[in-house]
Amino acid sequence: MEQQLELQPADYRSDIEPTWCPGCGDFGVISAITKALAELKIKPENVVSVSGIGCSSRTPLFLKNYSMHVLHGRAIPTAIGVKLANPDLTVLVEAGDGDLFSIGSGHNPHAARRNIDITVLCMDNQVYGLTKNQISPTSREGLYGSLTPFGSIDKPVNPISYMLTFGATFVAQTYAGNLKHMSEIIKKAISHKGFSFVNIISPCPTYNKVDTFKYYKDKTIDINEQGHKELDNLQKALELAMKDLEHYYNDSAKVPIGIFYEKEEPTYQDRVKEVKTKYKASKDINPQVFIDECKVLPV
Amino acid sequence: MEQQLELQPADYRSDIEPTWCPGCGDFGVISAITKALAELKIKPENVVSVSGIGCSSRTPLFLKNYSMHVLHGRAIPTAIGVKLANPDLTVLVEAGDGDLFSIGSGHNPHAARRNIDITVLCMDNQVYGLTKNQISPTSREGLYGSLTPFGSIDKPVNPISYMLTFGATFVAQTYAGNLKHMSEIIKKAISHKGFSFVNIISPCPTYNKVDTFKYYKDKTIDINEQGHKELDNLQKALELAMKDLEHYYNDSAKVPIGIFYEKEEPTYQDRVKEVKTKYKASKDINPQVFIDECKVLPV
Amino acid sequence: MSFSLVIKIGGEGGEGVISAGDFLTEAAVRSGYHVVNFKSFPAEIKGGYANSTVRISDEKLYSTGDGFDILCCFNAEAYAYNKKHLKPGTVLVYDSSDFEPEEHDGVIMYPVPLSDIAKNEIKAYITKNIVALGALVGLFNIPVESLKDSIKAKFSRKGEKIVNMNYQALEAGMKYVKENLVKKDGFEFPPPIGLKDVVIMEGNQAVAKGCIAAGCEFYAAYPITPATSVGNYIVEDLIRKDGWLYQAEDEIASLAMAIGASFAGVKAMTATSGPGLSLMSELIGYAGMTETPVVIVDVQRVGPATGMPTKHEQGDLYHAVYGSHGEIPRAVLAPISVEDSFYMSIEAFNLAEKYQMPVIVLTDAAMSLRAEAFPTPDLSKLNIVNRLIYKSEEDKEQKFIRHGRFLRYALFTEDGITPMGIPGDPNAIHAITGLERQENSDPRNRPDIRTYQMNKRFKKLEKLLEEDYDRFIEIDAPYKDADIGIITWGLTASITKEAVQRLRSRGLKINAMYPRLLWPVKEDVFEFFAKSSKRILIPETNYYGQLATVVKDRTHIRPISYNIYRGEPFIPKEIEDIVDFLMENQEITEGRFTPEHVYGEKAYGLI
Amino acid sequence: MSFSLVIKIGGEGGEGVISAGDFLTEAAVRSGYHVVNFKSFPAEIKGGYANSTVRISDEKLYSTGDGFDILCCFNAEAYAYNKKHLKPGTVLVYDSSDFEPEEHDGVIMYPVPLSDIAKNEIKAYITKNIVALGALVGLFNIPVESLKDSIKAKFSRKGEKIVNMNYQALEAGMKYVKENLVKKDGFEFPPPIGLKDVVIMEGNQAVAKGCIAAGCEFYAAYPITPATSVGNYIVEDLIRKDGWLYQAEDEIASLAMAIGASFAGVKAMTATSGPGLSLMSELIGYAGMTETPVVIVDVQRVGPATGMPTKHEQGDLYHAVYGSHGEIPRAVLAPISVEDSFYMSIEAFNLAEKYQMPVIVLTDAAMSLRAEAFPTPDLSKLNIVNRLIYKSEEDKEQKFIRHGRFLRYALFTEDGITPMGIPGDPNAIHAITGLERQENSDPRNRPDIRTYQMNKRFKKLEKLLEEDYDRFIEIDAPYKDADIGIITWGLTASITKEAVQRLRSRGLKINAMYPRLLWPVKEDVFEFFAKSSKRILIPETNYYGQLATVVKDRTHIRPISYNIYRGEPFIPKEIEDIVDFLMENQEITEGRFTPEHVYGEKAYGLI
Ligand SMILES: Cc1ncc(C[n+]2csc(CCOP(=O)(O)OP(=O)(O)O)c2C)c(N)n1
Ligand SMILES: Cc1ncc(C[n+]2csc(CCOP(=O)(O)OP(=O)(O)O)c2C)c(N)n1
Ligand code: SF4
Ligand code: SF4
Ligand SMILES: [Mg+2]
Ligand SMILES: [Mg+2]
Repeated sequence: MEQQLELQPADYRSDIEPTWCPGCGDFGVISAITKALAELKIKPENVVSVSGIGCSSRTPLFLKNYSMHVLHGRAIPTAIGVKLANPDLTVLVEAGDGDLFSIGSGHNPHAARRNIDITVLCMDNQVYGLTKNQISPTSREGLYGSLTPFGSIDKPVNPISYMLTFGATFVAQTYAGNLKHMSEIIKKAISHKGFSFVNIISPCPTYNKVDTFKYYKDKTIDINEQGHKELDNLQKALELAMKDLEHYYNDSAKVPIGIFYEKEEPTYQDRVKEVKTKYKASKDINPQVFIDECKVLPV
Repeated sequence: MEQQLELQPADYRSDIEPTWCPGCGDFGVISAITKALAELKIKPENVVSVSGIGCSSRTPLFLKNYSMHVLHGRAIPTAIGVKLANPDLTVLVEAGDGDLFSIGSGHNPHAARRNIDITVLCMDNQVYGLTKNQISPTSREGLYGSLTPFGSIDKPVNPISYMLTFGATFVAQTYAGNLKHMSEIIKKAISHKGFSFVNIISPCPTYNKVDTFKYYKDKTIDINEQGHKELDNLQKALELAMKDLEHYYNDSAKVPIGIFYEKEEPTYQDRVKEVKTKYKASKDINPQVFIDECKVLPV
Repeated sequence: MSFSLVIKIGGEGGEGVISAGDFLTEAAVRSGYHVVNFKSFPAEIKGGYANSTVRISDEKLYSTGDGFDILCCFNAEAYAYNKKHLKPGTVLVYDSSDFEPEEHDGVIMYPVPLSDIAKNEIKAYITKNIVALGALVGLFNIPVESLKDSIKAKFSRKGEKIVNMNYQALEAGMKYVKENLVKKDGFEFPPPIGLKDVVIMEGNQAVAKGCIAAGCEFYAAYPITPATSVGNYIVEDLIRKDGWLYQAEDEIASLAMAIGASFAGVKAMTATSGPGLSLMSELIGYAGMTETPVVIVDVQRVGPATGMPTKHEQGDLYHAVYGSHGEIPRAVLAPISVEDSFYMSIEAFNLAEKYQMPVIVLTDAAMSLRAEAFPTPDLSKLNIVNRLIYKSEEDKEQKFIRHGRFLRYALFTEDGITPMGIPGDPNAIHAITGLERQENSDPRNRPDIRTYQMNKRFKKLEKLLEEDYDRFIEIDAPYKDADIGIITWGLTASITKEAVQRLRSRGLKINAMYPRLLWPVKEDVFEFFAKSSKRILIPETNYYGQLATVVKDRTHIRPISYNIYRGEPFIPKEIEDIVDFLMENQEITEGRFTPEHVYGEKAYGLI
Repeated sequence: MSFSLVIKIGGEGGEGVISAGDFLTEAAVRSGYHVVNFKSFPAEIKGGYANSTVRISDEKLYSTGDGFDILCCFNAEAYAYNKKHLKPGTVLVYDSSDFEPEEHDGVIMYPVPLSDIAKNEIKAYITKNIVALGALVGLFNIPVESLKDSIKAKFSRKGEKIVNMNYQALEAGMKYVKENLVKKDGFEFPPPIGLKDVVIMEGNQAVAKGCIAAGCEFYAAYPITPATSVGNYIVEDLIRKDGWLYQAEDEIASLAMAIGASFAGVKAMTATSGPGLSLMSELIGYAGMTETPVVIVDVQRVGPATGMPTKHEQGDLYHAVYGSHGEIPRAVLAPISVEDSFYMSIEAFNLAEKYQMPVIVLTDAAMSLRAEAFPTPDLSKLNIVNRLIYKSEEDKEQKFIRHGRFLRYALFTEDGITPMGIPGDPNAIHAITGLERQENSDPRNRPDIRTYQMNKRFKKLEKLLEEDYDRFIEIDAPYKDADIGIITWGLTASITKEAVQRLRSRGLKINAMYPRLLWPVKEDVFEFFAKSSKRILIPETNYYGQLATVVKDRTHIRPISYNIYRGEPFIPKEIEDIVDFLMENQEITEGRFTPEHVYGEKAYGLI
């Protein structure tokens, strides 16, 4: 691998052709990720992309950084393991709405509240793509799925308000139809020290015939441009977040994109460091010490 | 089993002696549950108590109704299965903070947002009791646990705001030191049609030396008495909920108990009924019909 | 077999390859033929090479054969994948507007500009597959009226216009070959035989129909290839029958829900594939420990981990039999065909309900998609078993009540089976728990009680072996002293049946045994069979030889394992080949073998 | 053995029963004796019957023996549980302020008002257990200075006052017996031998120390009895070594985290018990499929489901060996003693790192609490293995780079082992995936590639059998033609060692084999051993005979299984008894046996 003075987005792309359907929103997302990484000048060898299973979760396989394509729903705990083992790495989770909010949903609160310094990108197509059309936790009511031929009767999950409630210190939403916005948000998410969550609306033209690029084209509204600037106000962020799904029920409602919340707080690693300082932690300690402590010593 | 005109709390108590430590908060909780059931006149045979694993999760074994002492973290999905199979049953989940918010935390959002008509009672001692003293997701920062001898460095979970965010239609908190309040709240929770969640502060004198009866004695404040009456206002409920953990950081802060939120909404069962009506569902249909539909029929 | 034809259609996924095969399959059934098909497509959503192989005959079929007689290629990729199998006498029909094939000695070539006809004549590229069917009709005299009926049945919901467009496409294909090609091959359909009383189902559909026939009322689903379609097929039947399918948040929740529903008194199930089965391990143990009936269908795919999600393997038997910590009574069933999938699904519920335990049904990715026609099942003739429910009025002596407590886990029944109490009944109130417990469900750690309760649970399997086992074991052992006795399971059994016919027709003395119930095992049934054969061969599509392990564990048989693990089922010829190999190597009496031993090279089968 | 004494202390959980046993244990070690103990308490937090058995000798010990010489009862319940084991010659010391025992022929009784002395003289009921120790010292001449040292070591952190109070309690007990009782028994400690270079550890502590010695830097934990204390013991050592223990939200997350940490280049582990192991099934397959080193310790408890959480069973071997869908290379280790737990934990990391796969270590509830003293391990003499890491400068020919891609899953190495790339290295960037893949990690469905990758993964186990297997197998086969050869594992092996000594001293020709590596299996090692014995006996504390299954699967041995599943370990006498039974029944050459066969009644062991 030759040393490059300037990193280009292409330097983060592997040579496998994405297996996504033509028109899939995830093409946009991968472009935004590589653009963000290049602009942040993070070397590919220092990035670890972690995913679960799904169309979206294939992303790490199309990237040229260290990648773990794990099991369905297990991206976040795996990413935590990576980060704890080597805090110098930039750790990204790239997964789907089903992966993160259905089978994986038990892991979210704990990563968020501990403020573990990873960046979670949820590629939200409001459907299960890879398994060929079932409703996902973010599917709107009425959406058809192969197991719900009568149309979903479930209230959808609101990823933004979930993550805010869990204590994520960076929460944003962006849209696969807007490369510039996406890459800017992803850049900020990665730069944020602490747990960052970005929900990326990334349409699935093959199976979700409702939440399409056409649908979102004029629906999104940039909340930061619209005046949401007091980013460390959780209450406000939550109020805004609550409106995220309004468009499902109200034709004139907009879909908010932008940063909902951002606050600098001690990361898990910061706290670990404090503990280790107290314990005078050192890689150099000879483990024989730990054995000898089990001797029955004279008193 | 003789027919009784008036049901007494004792009619819901099995003859096994609880194995809890003297002074455990869970004694109060079980009294409140039996009191509530007796006052609601729900026959024991029509109640199914479901739990996971933990000191608290032993509760169903000490009750004389139908009981499922399931596996760690699996009370809610099991309870859903019971309720869907027989909507006439009163289904209660009686489990611990660890069971519901650690290993089981992936199940909560989906039960809540679907408004499945079960009642979840979280016996929150802010610690793992049964496994002898580890921090739980609701443990305050600094709490000692056998695996965290340096004191917890994690921000605790806020069960109330979680469940509100997930879309629970009844959310309340009560306290094992206040039998009357507890049984009243549990009664309302059971009576509520839809997903009800009650967090019950239930001290563990054996392992949690901080969050004790003594600590809570004068700390709780009844929010409904204090004027929180507009119970179907989610925004307000959330604002109040956010303050639930303030007492960990601020000595003068109170612990809110009472009903945070209550709203009548169509339950999952209501929606199922609609679908079934469309499909003209009937137990009487002969399944031979379904087989015959696979014949290659003349066109 | 007086008539047998294998037509393979290959092309880009999404171009109608699979549906062309399905039309052909259905039309053949309409005409009264026996038919079996095999479909394969990539795990990727779009694109990639897909193919459908349809075998048609006037006799019962067990496999799609060794290769194809007629290959129909929609594109160059399909041709590239298959050209090595083009042998003299086979036919290649191909889209000449897309590519030109190489020369192949003795292969009969029919160029048809499928794309051009679809685009230019029908003005709908999407009809390319129907044009291809038309060409096949024209060339091989496929019963066109049946094909039209199939097209009509499929498209009538979309309106007459669509039906007619497809008819046109069909006729355009027929017309093209009539006008432009000269028939040079000898493949020809006999005239249609006409409709018989059969149903046509895919494997997962047969599972769905079997479960609903067994009385299933609750199904908890979490999507996973290749199991999802069991749910797709059952969901509306379930609703119509006043049951419900619940899409859960994961597989753990699914099984928990099914167990909850079963406790509430309803026949309940879930279906998944390997990854889901792994996740369910702990709850499988719970169902066994609490003696709760539940059916778990595992449509196996290639493992471990995510593996190859659309591909065939028989790799989950270990987990089904030995998985989950601790020890529970359970049954593992494996149907060998689509028809069998229907009946074994019913049996799964029968065993689960009778013995109050989890029953795992193992099918696989290839079976899930395979279509078969078989005689319409008559439910009134089938045995449907329901659980033993406590009825106070039948317990005059109050045997199951002690100190006012219901003895859910009473130790005094001879067969270990004790009546279940169903919520709502005031006389049978009780708890269930995963802890070891005494008769009235109270947790207990006492060594004696523990031992008695373990014995109670496992006694049920002894009863099963006595009362139910034999009907699950198909033994086809005409020879007293066969050269080789083959034991195998699942789809491999079906394929082996054809190989056995061929071997016998070549004069070899081959016995065969096809167990559908893989656990528990009745030693003497296996050993009785083994006595009739000099050597025992167990072919399986997995690495270790998983049935071989079970057989070695529970019987004295020392089998010869034959293992492939390439993600595809066996073809009958491979079974023939390993038998021939063993006939030539009489010194081999046991051990594990792979194609490397037989073919001496690294040639791993078909693509 | 010139000196061997078994003291059992029983009473209410929480009354200091366990710590009294621990003091006794430590004091004995201080005096230079060999010691082994066994502790048991209920799963409930408070109350219930608890007991601690301490065996002391001047020779190496393998078990706590068959029963007790001296029973010390803190309350009537403990007496009730144990009275059936009071035989002539045994001693009963009891709290005469709490209860009066019945008459027992030949049993020597020493009433001591433990509670009264603690309450009235020491003014601290909590010291009752120390008073009891004082009584034992007075009666049996237990080295009092060592005991005082142990008390001091334990309480010195709490201040001198507490230490003195306990000294007083000790002396009060001593004084009481001196003044009020006449010694009527013959049990007596020889004078102290003095400190040797030993460590004293509990089973879970030995695991923790072994893991840290192996270089473990990351531990993901989810609490579960009886595994939690591995974490308790390791957490501070880990921090001091700049590692970390993370309390995860569940076991699935734990293993995922350990795998993530391992991918990032760190030696990583998790520890759990059966329920957790079940939950980890899918990820165990993932570790095997992606060839990621990881160590999983399973401190077995009684299953299935929740079972009996504090009780002993060897019930998870099936799941460890055969669990998870699909097939992966893995190793399963089972230490047979506390000392062995230390060394096998190191070996677990060695195998995981060398072969890049998951390694499961099986210990159990009884082992977890058992204390043993053993020679202080010298880490400088131990072999610590680290994974093969890709180093670009060593790959001059760029064999592991193709088209600019790192070949994580290269197929050309002879042993199947390929170097790992560690994040941060620009020359080894790659992905791992649970999908079947080609050499450069790209997912592939091709039959040939699938087959090659499967072969690559399993080749590693062949190397293991060649290079590493033998040192895990302890064979003690002095006889060319033994009557019985015993094969067994885990704690049962330890107990069997004592039984074998006794049997041989009675003139029986008994060979024995104690494998620590239970998977993979080297057939010829087993069969070579089996040749030396007429019959093979496999005693296990589980229902089916799980090692027996593995042995039948992988070798030609047809063993006799002897199974108990009551939640307790064997006692040596039971092994003697089954051997005697087999000697009397020469016609038995194989099959499964339980105590019912031997004792002809439903008597299930000790409580
Ligand atoms: C344990 C397990 N269960 C189920 C599956 C099947 N599965 C694969 S992807 C997927 C859902 C994908 O949805 P999402 O995460 O939204 O990704 P998308 O394909 O929509 O991008 C499921 C259920 C699996 N691979 N593993
Ligand atoms: C799969 C599994 N993991 C871990 C355990 C061990 N375990 C039992 S209870 C418990 C935590 C209990 O905490 P909580 O739910 O708060 O109940 P409490 O005892 O505090 O009432 C744990 C970790 C288990 N039984 N099963
Ligand atoms: S199915 Fe949907 S999400 Fe998957 S690749 Fe196709 S368009 Fe994208
Ligand atoms: S340990 Fe705590 S929660 Fe458990 S029974 Fe005792 S007091 Fe209650
Ligand atoms: Mg999706
Ligand atoms: Mg708790």
